[in-house]
Amino acid sequence: MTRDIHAYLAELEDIPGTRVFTAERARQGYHLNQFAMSLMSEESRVRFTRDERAYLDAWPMSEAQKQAVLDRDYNRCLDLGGNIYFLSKLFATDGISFAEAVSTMTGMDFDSYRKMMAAGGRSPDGQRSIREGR
Amino acid sequence: MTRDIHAYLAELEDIPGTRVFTAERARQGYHLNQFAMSLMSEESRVRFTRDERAYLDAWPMSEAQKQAVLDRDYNRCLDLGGNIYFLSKLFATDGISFAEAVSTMTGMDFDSYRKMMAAGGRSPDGQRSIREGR
Amino acid sequence: MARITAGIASSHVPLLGVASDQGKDRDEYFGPIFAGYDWTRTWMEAERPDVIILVYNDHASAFDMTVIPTFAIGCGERYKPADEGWGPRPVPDVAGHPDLAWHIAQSLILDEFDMTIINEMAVDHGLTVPLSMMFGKPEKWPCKVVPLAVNVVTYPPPSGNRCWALGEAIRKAVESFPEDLNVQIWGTGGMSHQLQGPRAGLINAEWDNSFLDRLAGDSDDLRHIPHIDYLREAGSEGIELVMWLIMRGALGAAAKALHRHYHVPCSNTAIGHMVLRPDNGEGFDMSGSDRQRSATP
Amino acid sequence: MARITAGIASSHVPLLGVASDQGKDRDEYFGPIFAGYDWTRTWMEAERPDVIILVYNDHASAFDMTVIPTFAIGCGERYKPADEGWGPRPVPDVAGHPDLAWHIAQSLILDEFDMTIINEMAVDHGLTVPLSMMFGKPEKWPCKVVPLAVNVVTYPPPSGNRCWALGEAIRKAVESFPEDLNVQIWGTGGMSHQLQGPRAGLINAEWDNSFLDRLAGDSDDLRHIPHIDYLREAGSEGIELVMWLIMRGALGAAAKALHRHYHVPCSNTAIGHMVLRPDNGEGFDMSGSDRQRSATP
Ligand SMILES: [Fe+3]
Ligand SMILES: [Fe+3]
Repeated sequence: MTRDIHAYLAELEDIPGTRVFTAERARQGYHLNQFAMSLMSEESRVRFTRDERAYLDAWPMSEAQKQAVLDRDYNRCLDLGGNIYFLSKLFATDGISFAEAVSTMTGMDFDSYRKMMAAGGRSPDGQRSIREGR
Repeated sequence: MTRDIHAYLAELEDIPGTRVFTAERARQGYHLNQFAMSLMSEESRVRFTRDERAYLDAWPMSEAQKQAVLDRDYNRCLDLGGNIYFLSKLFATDGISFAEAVSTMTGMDFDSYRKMMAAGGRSPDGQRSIREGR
Repeated sequence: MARITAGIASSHVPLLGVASDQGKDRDEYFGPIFAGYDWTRTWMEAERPDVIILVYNDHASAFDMTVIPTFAIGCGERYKPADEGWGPRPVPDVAGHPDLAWHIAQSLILDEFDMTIINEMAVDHGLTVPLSMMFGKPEKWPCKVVPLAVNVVTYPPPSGNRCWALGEAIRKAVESFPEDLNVQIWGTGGMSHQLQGPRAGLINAEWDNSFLDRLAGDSDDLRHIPHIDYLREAGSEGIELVMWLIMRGALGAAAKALHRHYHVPCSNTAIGHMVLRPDNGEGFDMSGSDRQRSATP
Repeated sequence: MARITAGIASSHVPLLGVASDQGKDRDEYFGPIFAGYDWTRTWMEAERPDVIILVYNDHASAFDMTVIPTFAIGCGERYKPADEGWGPRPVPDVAGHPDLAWHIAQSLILDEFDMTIINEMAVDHGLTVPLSMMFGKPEKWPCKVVPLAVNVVTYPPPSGNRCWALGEAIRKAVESFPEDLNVQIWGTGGMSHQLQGPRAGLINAEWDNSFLDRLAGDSDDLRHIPHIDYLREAGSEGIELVMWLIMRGALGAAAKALHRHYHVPCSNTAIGHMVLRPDNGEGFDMSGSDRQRSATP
């Protein structure tokens, strides 16, 4: 395992279609993630569901982050520093499953995604490294 | 440094007039210490000062612990699992200094304690080890 | 003297908790998954561990962004199931074993592991799903649990080598606990899965099975797999597998597989499960556990 | 490249904060204590560090019994002074350096230190008193701070050896930070004192001075002092001195003392203070720092 943090972090950006939750993303997404985590009580979920915009405005998030939440655009949430385990509180609030929420990030509809999973999932071939194209 | 936790912990009990804050004490004093720490806001200090007994009764502490707090018997608090840094919130609430609170545990009055400190403090001679009497 | 008598590896997919709680565990979708745990449930009846050291990761439930411990050991009396967004799971509270947990925590710190001691926290699916898989739906869990939460969410997680070494130190700590306890250690999470981005749904059955192959036996080469390999080969959330290495490290130089199960898919994830016995000349015979337990009702 | 240009050791007695805040710092009692820091304040004007890695312990202020991290590194933007029972100290908020802090945190975890990352916490006298001693009463603190909180309250604290090794790893991490930063590391707490029980008031000037002697030079034998020796010789709260070893470890194989101060008593405590320069052939000349700083207002 490499002990040079720069090389270590650079490698993490070399994986196709993947945003690893590094310090950089953790810092950018800090309040987005803290907002999502606030949905861990029924009382918060009710307040959020009643008026999403007002609930979001109580958090020091960027407008882009708020809009990504309102749109349930999970890829955009990830781009803006969201982490999937934090965001899972949001899709649990919506009452949708982990698999369905995840499928929205793949460009597939849920049914096709489910079929892909039932057939053994996405192959790692060609998905390992951007640089090495393998 | 010894790596055997039993020998390590046994040695800690060999110091005259000293209660090291081990797991055993931390567990016994858990709520006593959490109570003391609750005095870190002015609002709590006012409530505590207004009715100490009522404030203490809201905590799952033993009666002995509550009495030791009411008596400001700090040696007894230590015996019951208190830790001095937690308890410092209590004597800060009382408006007395660290040195004065500490002096109450030594059997000296504050003035004599201060004089001892000004003269170079308590000598470690004879205070190092119960077992070895040095 | 306490001793580690077995190690269990298991995925901890939240959907398995839902299936168990809603009684779907024998339907067409979940049946094949749960069936792979039947052997273990029966075996567990004979083993009757007193305590499980349950290695898992918190999924943004007990720990938010304000505090992120690399290794957190639960020394409390009791842990409640977390509300992960759909209400807490309707499973029993988890009883801790503060005596053993504090003993391990203190020993690990003396051994230069920089532990975070936790006395109060909620436990999420990472901890409660494995309990459901191994014990079903009892009124109360049949043993105590020492939670060991590992950060695998914010990068970097601990290295595989560090995890293995932690396991080795846990073994030593357990063996210096004076009370006669039957202790199991479980490593949870994995196997291959990715829950995020266009690459989500990645599964690598070949890599997973090679990992299972290498988990038994007397080699410790798994500890040297770099993080990037987990991510490339087993998906971004496949990194959870480093937690299995804590379990494996705690079994000593050699371990033999008693049971093995692999199934794709469960939700987004490849399910892997393995039961291991330390194989260092101990010659564990757990048939005595039953007698001992039944003597004290 | 960032570099560690100096190490500072200092007691952090809360009463010194009170004396500073109430303007008693030159009275008969406190005058001789503060006078020993005059040299350092003047020297600091020339040094002008950009960031202090400030090793201290939380005294049941940010951390209560629910979470007890062995090593916690502050990666946040800003820290407020804690209310320790008499209201927060009237000193400026402490500005963090998240870029450097996260870099160090990530590097340390790769180096197999099991750090706890903290993004929000209050900082108590352990951190703010040394700032007052070194900088007086500015409108705002003249540099950024990376807080590094070490558990020395609940036993066992980290070993002296582990602390020294952490310092070595911090040095490596700082040197791999690309930005050109003048970084100091401070180790705080101590020297001999005991705040509890009939033995309270213990002071051991001979032992303290021997510790100061051995802090400079090229020996690392201080790292091997067992905890029990601190307790027996320097009082139960003398254990805080292990934090000085993190500072010392970060200076490299050799260090030379630029300034030294020792005074008994302050409240219950022996005050010790030392300014050290790494002495490994770096040949630091800080006269350039002034120029560089004045160019960018
Ligand atoms: Fe997981
Ligand atoms: Fe201190």
